[in-house]
Amino acid sequence: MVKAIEAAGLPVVHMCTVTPISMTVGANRIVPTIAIPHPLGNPALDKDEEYALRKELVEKALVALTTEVEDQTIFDK
Amino acid sequence: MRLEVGHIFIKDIQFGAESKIEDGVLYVSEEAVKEIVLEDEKIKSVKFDIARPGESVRITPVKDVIEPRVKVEGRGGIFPGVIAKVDTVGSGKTYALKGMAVVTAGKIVGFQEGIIDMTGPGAEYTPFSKLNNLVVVCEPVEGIKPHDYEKAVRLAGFRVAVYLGELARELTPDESKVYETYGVLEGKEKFPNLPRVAYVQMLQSQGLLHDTYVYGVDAKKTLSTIMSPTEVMDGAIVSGNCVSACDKNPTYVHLNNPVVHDLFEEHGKTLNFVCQILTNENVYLADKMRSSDWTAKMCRFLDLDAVIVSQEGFGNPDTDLIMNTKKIEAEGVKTVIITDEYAGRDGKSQSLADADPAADAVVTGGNANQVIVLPKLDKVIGTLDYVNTIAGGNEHSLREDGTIEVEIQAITGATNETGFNYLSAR
Amino acid sequence: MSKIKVVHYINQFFANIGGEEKADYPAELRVGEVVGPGMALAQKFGDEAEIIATIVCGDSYFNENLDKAKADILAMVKEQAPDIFIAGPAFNAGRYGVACGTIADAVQQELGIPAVTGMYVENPGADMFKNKVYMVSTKNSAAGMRDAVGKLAPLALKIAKGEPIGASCQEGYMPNGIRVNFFEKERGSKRAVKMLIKKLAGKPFETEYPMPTFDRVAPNPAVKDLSKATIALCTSGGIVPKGNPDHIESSNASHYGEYDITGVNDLTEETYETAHGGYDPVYANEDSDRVLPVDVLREMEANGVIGKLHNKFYTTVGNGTAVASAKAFADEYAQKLIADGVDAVIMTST
Amino acid sequence: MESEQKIRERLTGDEMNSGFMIITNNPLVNEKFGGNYHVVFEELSFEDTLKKVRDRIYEGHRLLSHPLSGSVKPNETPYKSVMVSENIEGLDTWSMEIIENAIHACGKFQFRSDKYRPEVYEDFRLIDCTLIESAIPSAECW
Repeated sequence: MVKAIEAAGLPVVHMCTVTPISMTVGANRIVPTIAIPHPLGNPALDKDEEYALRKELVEKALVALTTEVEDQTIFDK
Repeated sequence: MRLEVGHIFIKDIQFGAESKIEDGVLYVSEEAVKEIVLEDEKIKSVKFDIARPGESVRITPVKDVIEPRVKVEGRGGIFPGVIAKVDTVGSGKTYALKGMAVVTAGKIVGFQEGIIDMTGPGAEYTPFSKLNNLVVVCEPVEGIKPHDYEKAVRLAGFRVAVYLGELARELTPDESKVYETYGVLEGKEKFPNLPRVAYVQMLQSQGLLHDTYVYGVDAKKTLSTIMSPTEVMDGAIVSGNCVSACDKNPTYVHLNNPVVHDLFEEHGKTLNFVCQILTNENVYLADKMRSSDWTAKMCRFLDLDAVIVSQEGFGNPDTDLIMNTKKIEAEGVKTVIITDEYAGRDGKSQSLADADPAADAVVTGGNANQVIVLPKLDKVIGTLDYVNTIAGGNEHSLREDGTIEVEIQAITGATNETGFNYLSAR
Repeated sequence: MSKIKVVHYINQFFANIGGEEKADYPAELRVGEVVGPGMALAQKFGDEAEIIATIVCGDSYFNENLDKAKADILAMVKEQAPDIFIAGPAFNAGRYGVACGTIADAVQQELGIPAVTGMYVENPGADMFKNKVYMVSTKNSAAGMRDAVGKLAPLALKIAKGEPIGASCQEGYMPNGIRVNFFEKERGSKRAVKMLIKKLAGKPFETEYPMPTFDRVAPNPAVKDLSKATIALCTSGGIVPKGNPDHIESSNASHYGEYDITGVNDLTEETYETAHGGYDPVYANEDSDRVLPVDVLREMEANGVIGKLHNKFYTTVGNGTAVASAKAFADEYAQKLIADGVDAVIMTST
Repeated sequence: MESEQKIRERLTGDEMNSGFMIITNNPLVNEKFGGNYHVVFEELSFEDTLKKVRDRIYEGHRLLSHPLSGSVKPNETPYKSVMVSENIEGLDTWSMEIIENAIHACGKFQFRSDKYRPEVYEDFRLIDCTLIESAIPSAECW
């Protein structure tokens, strides 16, 4: 799916917990996420903390979208 | 650099009272060669045998195959830095005993491999079945470490080969070939319109039983470097590699490197054969990065148009092969690579451990996992004890009727990755 | 030894029934008849094999009544019990190629009778079936009949006799993913030098080992100015409005969801949930922002970090959904995103 | 090569010299290098040892030595030693590719690691040990 969107000409960032799968499906910009049932959240945290965590991940995704890449890249830092 | 290689055809080998070459027959004094081998105190005893093409003979486990040569004119001697003193070789005149080889055999480690059948289906798969082979089987002294034993056998083979080569010093070759390469500018002036081509040879360099020596230096401790392709003809590169019989390069292959020879065939006609670039196949990934960087850099420095890259071994070297290819292609230098395949017994698995679209021109030495049944032969030189455990064999390898079922990876030179053999796959 | 028995399958065109206007011709068994290309095959077979029956079927009929056509033809083949089944050659005729591949594969799979076919490499049937049945590579039109039959007949005989099949380049079949060894006439180094000379001259050359295909799409250029960009959210985590109004299946979904989030600033337990059946839904149902971060992106939109959050999001269920249909969904909604002026996509997966 | 390039961009020289650990199922490696280096020894199969390396890589350790070192084939030798970075450095795609391909390659070879006479295992241990040993000078010279 990621590949189809990329092929259509739109830059796409894949936010995904199992990064190897993301690699396999051919995503070019990859942001690793928290856990399979809650990739962009963590129920163990307070609402505020969880929101901050999610914001941080989305910020990474935006960094990925604004970064030129030549091949599959994991944005982990 | 200009080297003339004189060929002296050996049509038979026989034991005799005195070592000599007469009418194309090599007579070997067992006493004399025995003495040469036993110079090394790590070798307890040695046996010699002769295996001729078509005879019902199996040699196993093979360690190395060596062509006897002698340097009759020019600097240095055969196997510089190993047997002869360190000096630049590859110019002047060298004689080679064609149609024969010294084959060292003997168990260095328990899983050792290497079969040369002189007849039958196995003989088709090994290029060394077409040679008259003087087989040297060494027994080590008690309690010796495998790496000491490996070295002792390796050097014993070279000493015997050099001794036999010396017998040809005063002879007149049956035919001669001249190989000449030029300096960078000189070559450009001489062949202004021919594409500039080099040969990138990857050398096995991973540790005990996986080593190659360049002028005596362990290749894993080298940076990628440049040679005249005539240097290998004088034994600048020797094998210390005894694992993976099918795709290791015995010293014979280094001396008669087929890529070097076939590029020389086109030299001055369709291409300008500029040089040979040596690089290694280390275990450490950063070494691979460095070595492939250097290889690509030299290709650019030399203003090459194209290279042939050859490989040695399985797995780890696939990564070097692909790194070299990608980086060299990225410099705008075209590549053709030679490899072999491990596609599984059914041929359905992915052949290499690495891959890249830049590697669009591949020559393959075939699938090393192909199973073959070798018939029982009348005579075994060496020992069959280890056939059970050689690469590609299994517990049923040695069957009751004396036939052996193995993957062709057990056969010396079957899928050679310098393109020395005729086997291929699609 | 008795002759090898062959059943041959051809379409309406090669049976001289007619062209496109007769493509709805139903499957027909002609026992004892050798028709069209069968003549050429029979000639090649000589005394070794004989075509005991020919099956003729219209291309449209086969493809439009796939199940029935397949069942009927299989029954005909079974009844004849041949040693080998030959379909085509189909050259560049697309539906004929697909029919040949389909029926040859079915004969092998379901009847255990070996089969062989042939077609042009770009025939859609080639990619679909070349790894399943031996498929001879032919020219792109029936003008290549003689060449095609020249490869098809000997290969069919070999397969029927159970002889070992050589490498693709020797036997003339398309590479089928199985590597087969053989001896070349020239040693490897010589072949490498020749290939190099061709490559240098810019002439076509054939690699002996094609690298595994990398079905990769090159990355698009990065977004230049986020503050002016419209970002769309998509997910394979199955986030849907509460109650799953479009009934998106929890696995192997047959469609995707498109939902308007104009004015939605937060996905709450009351308003959204997941339709995904492949993971524990509790966390996503509690707060769907954990899968689809609408809340964060709304804030970023308000603060001018991004230009705009696209007012629609697209959702699919990754669980068990066939790759091909997932791709088809994305192909479709990607076009909608582009039409709506979206600049970049955040795709989330569970 | 881009992935290799990324390592260079991401890591300074110092970081590339962050130390290493050896993951092994070879008792000889543990015995020989355990005293001076960080050796993680566990009695596992060849393939499981590679999988253990893969797990470290997914945690963000970087692969330092090639998992298919040596021409002795997987399932022929039972022993494998692989070097990874001591520190977690972030997910590295090149490492991931190499280790996944290596694990995949295990399937191509018939299993016969259990079919040798006892003394042969000594040789297997020795060879594996010399292979990883050949990486140590390189790992230390950064």
